[in-house]
Amino acid sequence: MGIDNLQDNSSIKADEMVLNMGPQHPSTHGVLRLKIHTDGEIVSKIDPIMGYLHRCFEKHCENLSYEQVVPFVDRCDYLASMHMDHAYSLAVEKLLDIELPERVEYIRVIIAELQRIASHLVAIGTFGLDVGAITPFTWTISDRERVIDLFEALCGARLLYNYIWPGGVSHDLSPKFIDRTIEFLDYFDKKYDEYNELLTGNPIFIERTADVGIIPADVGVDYGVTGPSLRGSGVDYDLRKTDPYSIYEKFEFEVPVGKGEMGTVGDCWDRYWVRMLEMKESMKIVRQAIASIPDGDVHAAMPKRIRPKKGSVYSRYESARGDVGFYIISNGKNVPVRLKMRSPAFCNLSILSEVAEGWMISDVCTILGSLDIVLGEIDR
Amino acid sequence: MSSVVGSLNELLVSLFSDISLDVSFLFLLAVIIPGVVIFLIMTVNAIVAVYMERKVSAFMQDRLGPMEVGIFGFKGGKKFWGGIGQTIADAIKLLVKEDIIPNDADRFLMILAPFIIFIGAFVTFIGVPFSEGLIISDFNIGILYVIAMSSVGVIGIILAGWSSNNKWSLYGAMRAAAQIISYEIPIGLSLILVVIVVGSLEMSEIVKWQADNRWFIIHSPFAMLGFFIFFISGVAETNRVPFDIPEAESELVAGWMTEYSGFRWALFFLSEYTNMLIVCIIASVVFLGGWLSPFKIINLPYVDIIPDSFFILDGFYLGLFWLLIKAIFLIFVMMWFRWTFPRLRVDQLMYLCWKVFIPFALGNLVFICIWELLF
Amino acid sequence: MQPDDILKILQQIEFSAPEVKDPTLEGSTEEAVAEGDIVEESVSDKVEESDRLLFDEDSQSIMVDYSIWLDVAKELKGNKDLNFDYLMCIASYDLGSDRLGLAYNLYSNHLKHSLEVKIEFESSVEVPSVASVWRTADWHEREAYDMMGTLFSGHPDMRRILLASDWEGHPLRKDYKEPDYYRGVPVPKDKTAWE
Amino acid sequence: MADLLFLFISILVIASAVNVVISSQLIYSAVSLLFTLFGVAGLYVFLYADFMAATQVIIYVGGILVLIIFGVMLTNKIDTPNIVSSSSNQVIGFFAASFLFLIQLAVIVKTDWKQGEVQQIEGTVDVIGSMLLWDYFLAFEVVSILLLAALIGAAFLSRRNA
Repeated sequence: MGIDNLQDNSSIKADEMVLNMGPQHPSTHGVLRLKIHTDGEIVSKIDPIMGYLHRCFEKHCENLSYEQVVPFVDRCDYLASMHMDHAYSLAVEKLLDIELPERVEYIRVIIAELQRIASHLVAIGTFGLDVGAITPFTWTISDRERVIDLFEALCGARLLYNYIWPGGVSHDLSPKFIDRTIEFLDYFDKKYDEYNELLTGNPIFIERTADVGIIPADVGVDYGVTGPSLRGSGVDYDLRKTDPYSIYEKFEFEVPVGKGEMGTVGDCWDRYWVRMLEMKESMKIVRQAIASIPDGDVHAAMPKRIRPKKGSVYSRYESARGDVGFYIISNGKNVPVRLKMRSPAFCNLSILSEVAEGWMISDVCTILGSLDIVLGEIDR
Repeated sequence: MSSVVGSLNELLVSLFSDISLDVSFLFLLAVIIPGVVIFLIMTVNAIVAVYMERKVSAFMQDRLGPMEVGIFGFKGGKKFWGGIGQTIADAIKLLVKEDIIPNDADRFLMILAPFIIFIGAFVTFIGVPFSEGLIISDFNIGILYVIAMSSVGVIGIILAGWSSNNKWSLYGAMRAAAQIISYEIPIGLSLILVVIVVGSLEMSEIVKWQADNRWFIIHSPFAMLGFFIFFISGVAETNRVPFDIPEAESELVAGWMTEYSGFRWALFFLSEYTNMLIVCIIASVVFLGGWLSPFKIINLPYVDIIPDSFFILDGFYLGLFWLLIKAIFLIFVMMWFRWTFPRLRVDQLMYLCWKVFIPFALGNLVFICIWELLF
Repeated sequence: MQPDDILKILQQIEFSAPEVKDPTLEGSTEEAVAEGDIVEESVSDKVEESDRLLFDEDSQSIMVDYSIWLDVAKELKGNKDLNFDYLMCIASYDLGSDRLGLAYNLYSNHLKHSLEVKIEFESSVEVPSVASVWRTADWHEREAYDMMGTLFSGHPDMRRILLASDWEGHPLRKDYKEPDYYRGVPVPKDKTAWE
Repeated sequence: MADLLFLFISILVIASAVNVVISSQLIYSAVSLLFTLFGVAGLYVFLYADFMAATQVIIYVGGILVLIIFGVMLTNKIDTPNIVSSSSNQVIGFFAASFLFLIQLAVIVKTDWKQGEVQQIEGTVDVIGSMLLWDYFLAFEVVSILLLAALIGAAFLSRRNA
């Protein structure tokens, strides 16, 4: 982090210039600092420096009981809090080895997919902003607002929900939730086409994103890139399919992968397009789940106190940004000994310097936008 | 002399003929009054254009835009006119805002730069017509003058970016300089088309030719292509989306304006919107018939589709109206661009200019000569 | 593939791995020889050869001695039957009494199986970095060093990653004491204000 | 009135030209040059050479001066605001310059200045145009070819792989 001298002249070549992009910069998506060595407009070296949002999440967890960790998990990926809750709950449930009622699983899937839509909307909007298109951002944000309204009706919170708990969810669905969700899906189906008209097919947008920042599949895997960013490179790796958790094997959906329709496989446009297609798939899943949701008590499996056995567990979850992992070591008490979170955006960001070097400053913004990072999760 | 300075001078001389005032003093008055008027036009234009920009963007983004600050009884609510006083409030805020000059900046140049840009825009206005005879000074080098003066602003931009002592500003300045200098070439080349056909650089002559024949945009396919090249290059010349790489909010924060605040920044803002207006007026005058009414796009000597009585729509005041309508429409198109397009990258921008526009503009030049010889 | 099967495959190979240090054997690279020598010098008296690869029943994971970890890692990625091309996570943990642990979670995109590898060692020991095998390890090892203070040998760019570069101590150690001052600013310890 | 204006412009031209020479910072010299060139354009207007004035602004202000400022800003380290110019050989320079100055002064003094009638010319564009394309056509074309050659040469030299 930041204390190393801000302008390090010793390592600069004569025609090089060091730019500090961030911590306050419109397109670093939070308080990320990129130390960029440039030769004119061309970027020759990027050194991401993070930690400005570091809150000692893992240290906190070592002092809190399993239930108390949930709100902290929320705050990691603040754009997809439900996914974080869900991922953490899955890990604790795996540690406790408990079965959940059907209804809870259905609710969780519905919520998670709605959250994926909301998160991808922000990703797409800010990506548009990064390449200079302002209007898509306002559109996506206003549509995300509808999802957030749904969540507000569900649990009262708009950003940090604290809704999915180990062993269940905090409340049952409100009666009107299902109707409102269907209403939203119908609305969003139409809106989706408008996005394609505004941004996807725009020649300037394609010019800016196609063939830019190509992540080859093997390099992506080597760096641990996951989620839409990896699928954009054509790797068919989605935990909902490859290692199904919850009840995802019950639903029919595709895993969209980048095909290089506008340029090379794995370019920024592919990553963008994979996110667009994933929203479509998420809508499909939500419709299926809503059609077949059973009745039941959502609190049935909720443990009174969480006291797992001694041991450790590693659980994985496909969040909007990729592969969230929780490694929990328990010593039999109600406080974890060690809780390590594998942050997808952390790994996704690590490939930035590999991919963006040799491109222009504008492309760095594009590539960073296409990786869709959330700093709360990177710094934890 | 059919210009404002000239007629104003005559008017003043005749008014004050009984009081023995120095003639040169009157001439000075005749120069200063239009200057004040230009400044007022620039200010009003910026205020109206900003309000328009906000409402247009709000319309395109499914929102309302400013709705709270009202004047003259228009206020808030769900009415379209809500927030009509917003830009005035913003202007006042800008003027009373603290003015910051960074410690290591070059003070003198940093203060000088906004004025160079402003004066560039201001002086250009002298050659810009608003209606028949409503031009501060109708030079016989009209178009050339406008091109010349609009190229002054770039020096202010470079100085602003450099003197801020900020790397982002410097990048913005370099990009701006490269961009504006490059796009001056297609602009000049497409304006030469009309000069070749009309045989004069004078604004009033150009419009007179269009009144006698037809709007220049439908003179030939090449003229139409020339119009598009001119207009798109004009968008680039005014640093607006999709060519706003010198500001490039998501890349360079605010480009060469990053370190400016308050009054100085307001000057930049004023100049930007003034340049927009100038480009749009020039495009209307040169290609879209200037102050001619749109009912008379083609002047066919033998066929009278529209009765002559319709042509009372032309005239001094209506001419002003038509010209402003055309210019405002073009400004709207610029705003439309801004709120729908992403931004080009700097190399793509240069590619567009040097490898697309300039060859086409040069080709145009050749073909329009052939066209003139043939028809 | 189950972890114990993987262990069997590994044991077959790994038992031949110490023989690689025999310079007469063909196909052994100089690097491997050097690596093997170090292994022999430092470990041979402490760890029995058979103890270098163990199966941990509780967590269904493989315990690897740090001295052979780099070779094991290369094998895990390179072996066609294992093909662990994706390192999901490196979790460091504190075992108390100056012992640390690292848990590597691996996954194979082609063969669709996963594995957990654990290394436990004294805190003064330098664990070989696997950043050359999986690039993911680069930042994860930096994080482990930053938060837990595990030392890595052969890492390309070992700096702190999340904390300030002049921070003292490694916060995730169980015996970590918060400093009273950081750069002259008192660290708030009175928890009544926010608890 | 016109005399006052002329005086003002002349003083502006001379003062800024002096500043171009004596300013220690290159960037200030370049900025002063802006005023000099603008003032010269103004003087052209006084001579009813409006076409020349506009061309002066386009070429010198919009083109060459921008290039100079660009060059000044890029020659030294990019982020140091003070690019200082120093002068060497001041004594020799002083004598050489004064010598030249004296010669020029002598020429100015010795010339028999004649004042003609003030002519009102409507515009110079037509005259210049027809002169270029009729009377001095060969010279015009030769200059064009020379400039084209220079342009191609510059483009060739600035290519990286040349």
